[in-house]
Amino acid sequence: MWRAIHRLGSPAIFYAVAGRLQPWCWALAIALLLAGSLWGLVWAPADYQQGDSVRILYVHVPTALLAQSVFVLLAAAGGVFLVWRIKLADMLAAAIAPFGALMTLLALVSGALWGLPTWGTWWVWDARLTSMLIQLFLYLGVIALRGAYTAAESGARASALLALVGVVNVPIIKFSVDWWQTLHQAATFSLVRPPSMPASMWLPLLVMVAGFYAFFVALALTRTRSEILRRESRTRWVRERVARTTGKAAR
Amino acid sequence: MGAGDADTGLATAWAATLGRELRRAGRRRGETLAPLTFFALVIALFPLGLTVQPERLAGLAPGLLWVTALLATLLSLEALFRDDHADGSLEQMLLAPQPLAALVLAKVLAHWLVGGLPLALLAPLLGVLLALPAGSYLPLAVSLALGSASLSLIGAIGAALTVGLARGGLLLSVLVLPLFVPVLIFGAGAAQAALVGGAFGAHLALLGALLALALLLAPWAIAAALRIAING
Amino acid sequence: MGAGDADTGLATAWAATLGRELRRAGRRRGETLAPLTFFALVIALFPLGLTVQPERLAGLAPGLLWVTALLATLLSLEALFRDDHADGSLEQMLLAPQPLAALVLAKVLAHWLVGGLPLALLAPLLGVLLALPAGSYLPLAVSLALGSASLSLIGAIGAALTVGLARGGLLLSVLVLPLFVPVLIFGAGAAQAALVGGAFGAHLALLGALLALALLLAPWAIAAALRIAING
Amino acid sequence: MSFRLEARGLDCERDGQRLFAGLGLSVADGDCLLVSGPNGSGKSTLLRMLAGQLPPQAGELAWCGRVLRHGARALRANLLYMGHAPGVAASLTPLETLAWYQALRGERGDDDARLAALEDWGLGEGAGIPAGQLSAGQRRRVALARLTLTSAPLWLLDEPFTALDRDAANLLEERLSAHVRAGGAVVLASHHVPALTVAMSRLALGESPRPDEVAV
Amino acid sequence: MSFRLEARGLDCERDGQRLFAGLGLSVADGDCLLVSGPNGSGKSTLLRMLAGQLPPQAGELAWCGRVLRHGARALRANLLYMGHAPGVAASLTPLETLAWYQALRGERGDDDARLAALEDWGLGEGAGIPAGQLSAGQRRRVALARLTLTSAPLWLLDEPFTALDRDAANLLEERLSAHVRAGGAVVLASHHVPALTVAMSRLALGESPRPDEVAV
Ligand code: HEM
Ligand SMILES: Nc1ncnc2c1ncn2[C@@H]1O[C@H](COP(=O)(O)OP(=O)(O)OP(=O)(O)O)[C@@H](O)[C@H]1O
Ligand SMILES: Nc1ncnc2c1ncn2[C@@H]1O[C@H](COP(=O)(O)OP(=O)(O)OP(=O)(O)O)[C@@H](O)[C@H]1O
Ligand SMILES: [Mg+2]
Ligand SMILES: [Mg+2]
Repeated sequence: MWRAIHRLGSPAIFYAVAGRLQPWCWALAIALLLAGSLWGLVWAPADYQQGDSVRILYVHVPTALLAQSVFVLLAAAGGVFLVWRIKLADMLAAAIAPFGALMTLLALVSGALWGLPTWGTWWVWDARLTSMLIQLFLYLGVIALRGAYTAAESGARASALLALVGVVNVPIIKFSVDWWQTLHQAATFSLVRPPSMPASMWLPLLVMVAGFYAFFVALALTRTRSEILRRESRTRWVRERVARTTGKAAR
Repeated sequence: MGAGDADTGLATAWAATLGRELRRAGRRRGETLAPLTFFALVIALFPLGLTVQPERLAGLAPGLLWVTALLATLLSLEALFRDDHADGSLEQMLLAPQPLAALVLAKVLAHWLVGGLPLALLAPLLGVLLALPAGSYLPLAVSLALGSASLSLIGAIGAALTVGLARGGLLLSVLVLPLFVPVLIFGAGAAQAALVGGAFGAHLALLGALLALALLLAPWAIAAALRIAING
Repeated sequence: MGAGDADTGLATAWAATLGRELRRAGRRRGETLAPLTFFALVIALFPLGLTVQPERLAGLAPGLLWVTALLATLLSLEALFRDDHADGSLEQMLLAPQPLAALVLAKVLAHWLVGGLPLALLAPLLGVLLALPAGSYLPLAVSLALGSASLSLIGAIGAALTVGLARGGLLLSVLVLPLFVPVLIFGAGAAQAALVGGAFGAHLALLGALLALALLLAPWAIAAALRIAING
Repeated sequence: MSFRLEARGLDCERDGQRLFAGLGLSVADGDCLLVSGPNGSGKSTLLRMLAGQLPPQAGELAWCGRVLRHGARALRANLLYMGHAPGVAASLTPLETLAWYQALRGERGDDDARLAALEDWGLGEGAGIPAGQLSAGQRRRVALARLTLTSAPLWLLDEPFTALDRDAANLLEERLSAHVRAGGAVVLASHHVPALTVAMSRLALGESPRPDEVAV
Repeated sequence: MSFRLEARGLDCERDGQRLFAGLGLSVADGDCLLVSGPNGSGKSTLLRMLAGQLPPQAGELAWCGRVLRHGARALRANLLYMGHAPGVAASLTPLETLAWYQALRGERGDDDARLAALEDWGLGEGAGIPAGQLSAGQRRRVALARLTLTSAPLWLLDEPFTALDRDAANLLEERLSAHVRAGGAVVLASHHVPALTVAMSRLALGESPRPDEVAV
């Protein structure tokens, strides 16, 4: 098990494995997203109270969940990089941070768009919304800190440390609805309770969530691979690989 | 090898200095965006600290936005001359055969272009978060654009005076905050007037007059301050 | 000439570091007093920018005081490691045969003693300006004293991460302001609760818990950040 | 007491440029090593690595045979490192600066000894004024006064002759020789070849094609 | 064209300590003056005064016979001053830095000439990367490349040999000689006595009891 992890930690091996996984992930992501969109946006019923605006749910919830998961992954990768100095972890972190920021932004925007018809305002300063906004700034900080250092290695370590410190915000987002009485909806999915939505709504939602996660995995694989190529461009295995593919093309 | 003329090529030097500043700002995008992020962050802090109802927030919005924009400008001022001083470039600029006031103006212009102007453009967006009505967006942005230019000019005097000092940042605040007060009063006044549907033209005209005055006087003051501070 | 033991004299080193910081702060009194002046000045700006009636000002006072105290702390953080880094003393501290986390804690303690603590004592005075009723002075001061200690600890992480960077000041704000939010919420919450006559004990307990957590974790994070940043 | 700092297979790459690879060296009591090389060849980088400040991309350091995890305290307790910046705070007086450096090593010391050290380096008058008001060379002398006071046996000095006048440079050369003779060790990065009265090995960076075999 | 910078009766006191009093000197085309003296004797202070940066407590400067009010432009148009800090911004590339320095004198110049100057100083490869990633000596070389490009006839250099390796120091000595031979003038503060092929006068601060009479 330990050896397997270390083997995967080698960029060359990860590059090859990810290359094989990547098309499957993309295919799965596209299939799930298509199915989920059709189901959620076309076939699922409109809400009796909210009308068609409820369909924002199918974008809002997956992006909100991803925004948090990506940060946790970012912090985990940071920890691995700082402790064991596995470069691959940092390449992964560099590859996924902008995507996490984008998801956070999308969750905020979709939430705001949804807020206008349901709460009558774009924005309120409730705990969940605020902690989500903070999350966006944490992402921006992690990204900016990496770029601010001239030495790439130091920038990577600094942003890993910040991700580790900033991860405390994730539980705050998660539990904000329980700790403070707020406007925002409490969790729908739980391991111990049945969902509080009708199945015709939460089933397509589940498909959308799965689709977004598959999309994330596919994108992470692809971006990490290109990050590997960029950073390892001078190592032997990359040069050999490039020689092989260009040789093939020449033939 | 000639003892050349003193005042040739001011245009070249001016354009090169402006270009240099913009290039430096572009090179460290993270740091250039920091005033904007700071602006947005502090605006997010106020509702958390104040715990007021949304409808009352709108009434406070122009003042909060203005005070925060002022603080963001203040913070970004500290770096205006600091690096140049540390690496010796500032000394070289003082020794250039060009009017120092002109060169300094190029630096301040660059500061406003990457700081104050984007701040003014961002303000309406944050206004949304503070439940500001749409009608007051334009006056808010215009007042901030005009006002932040004055703030950059005035603030640069303070930045120049404190450039050689460690912990200059805070001393700088203390020096320039009182000078910022007139700009704040007219600027926030314009935005507030627009909010309650009043006439904001007079406030904006006053802001413009302040800017003209600052443009006339500040460059000389900055130049003089730099010549003093360099021997700190 | 012996290859000596590794962990002798931590107490000596710790006390000397604390003493050194306090002495440095005392030597430049102007700069040490600057956070207080900033605090007072910005509090004076708000009534100008906000244009609200005095009786409504009192309701805003705890929030304004807290946000401003937070900003004052933020501003003073930048200098925490900057000079030591520039003149090479920081590098020497990293090379000392002592646990870096402990030495760093001495620096943060000094920062709080000359910054956060006086701020907490000054706050009730400024509360008078904002028409705050007398009953809420004590909870305000206590919440600020507890809270600013957490702010110093958390902020020092950001200061360490940005120490080698030019224009670190603003980036620092962007990094640490999000982390300040929980402290602000509970701190301002305590002061606000006291104002409306509610129970503020729970809030203060939470602030204390935050401080304990920060005391446990922050020194390690600061030390790690410094070791990274020194190679900037 | 005898000691030995070893570096094995150090690799250093900065911004895609290989500065050195597979560099090994060993410094023990009574050794003096001069690191030389053209500008940008990696002298400062190597000294920072030896001090445990900069983690090498590959390779390891060992102190008295025990491999060190980054910057371990066993090494630091025996080390005096002086970089390009002298480490003299502008708002403190030379006496206060020296006292702090002693305390960092857990030593109390006393002001008389510190004053004597400063006088030794020609700074008797400046001992009580903030170092910000000293000239470049005077500040460097304050830092060098640590050499007189410290009990650390291994000295890593990065261009210590910067800004020194002839007298101070002579004094420094004398002190280095005396330290090595008394069983200490010195690693020195400098463009100036000091005139020492003890044997001095040389490590030239950026010139020799294979620096691997260099050892003291 | 001929020129002459004169200083008459310069007094300098810092923190109650008299560094020099009634100091007079004169530098004209074809002159080279080495300012030497122990640490803290006032070399840097004197150079800053000659550049018009630091107003003297007493005395005056004259350029080509005309007395200068502090830092007047007639002097600055003909001056290249280089202090302890090299004046190379960390976030700009050497090429950009040089272009700015040319523009400050109102000259456009072109990148080919700048690249040639950098190559001259052994920095061909580093020309396009931010200077923050260069070593101490490399940054100093960027500053020195200004000497190749500038048209200013009077150079004031404060310890220009700092951090330079042997090659660069030789090159600098060569350049200084050539400049003086071509009718320029150089004032140099340094602890290192450069090997020039032209006549060099010396001004020793802090040693001779009456430095008033020194003149070139
Ligand atoms: C800008 C405003 C908003 C933000 C930042 C936001 C944020 C979030 C976050 C972070 C989650 C994930 C919760 C978790 O991890 O368990 C979430 C879920 C959800 N949000 Fe929002 N939200 C916003 C507005 C809204 C609005 C206006 C509505 C509808 C009235 C809404 C309804 C929901 C629902 C139904 C869920 C799913 C709850 C669950 O299954 O856990 N949100 N939101
Ligand atoms: N900023 C300052 N404030 C007060 N006094 C100063 C300041 N800078 C230098 N001095 C004093 O002026 C004197 C001369 O300093 P200066 O830097 O000119 O010496 P220097 O000859 O260049 O020495 P070095 O060889 O060390 O560079 C010193 O004794 C110093 O104490
Ligand atoms: N912070 C940094 N980031 C990236 N690269 C750096 C950094 N500092 C130095 N370098 C690179 O590392 C190489 C070695 O630098 P180093 O400072 O070790 O040289 P040096 O031998 O001490 O030179 P000098 O004689 O000029 O002091 C240089 O080529 C430089 O470009
Ligand atoms: Mg070096
Ligand atoms: Mg000097």
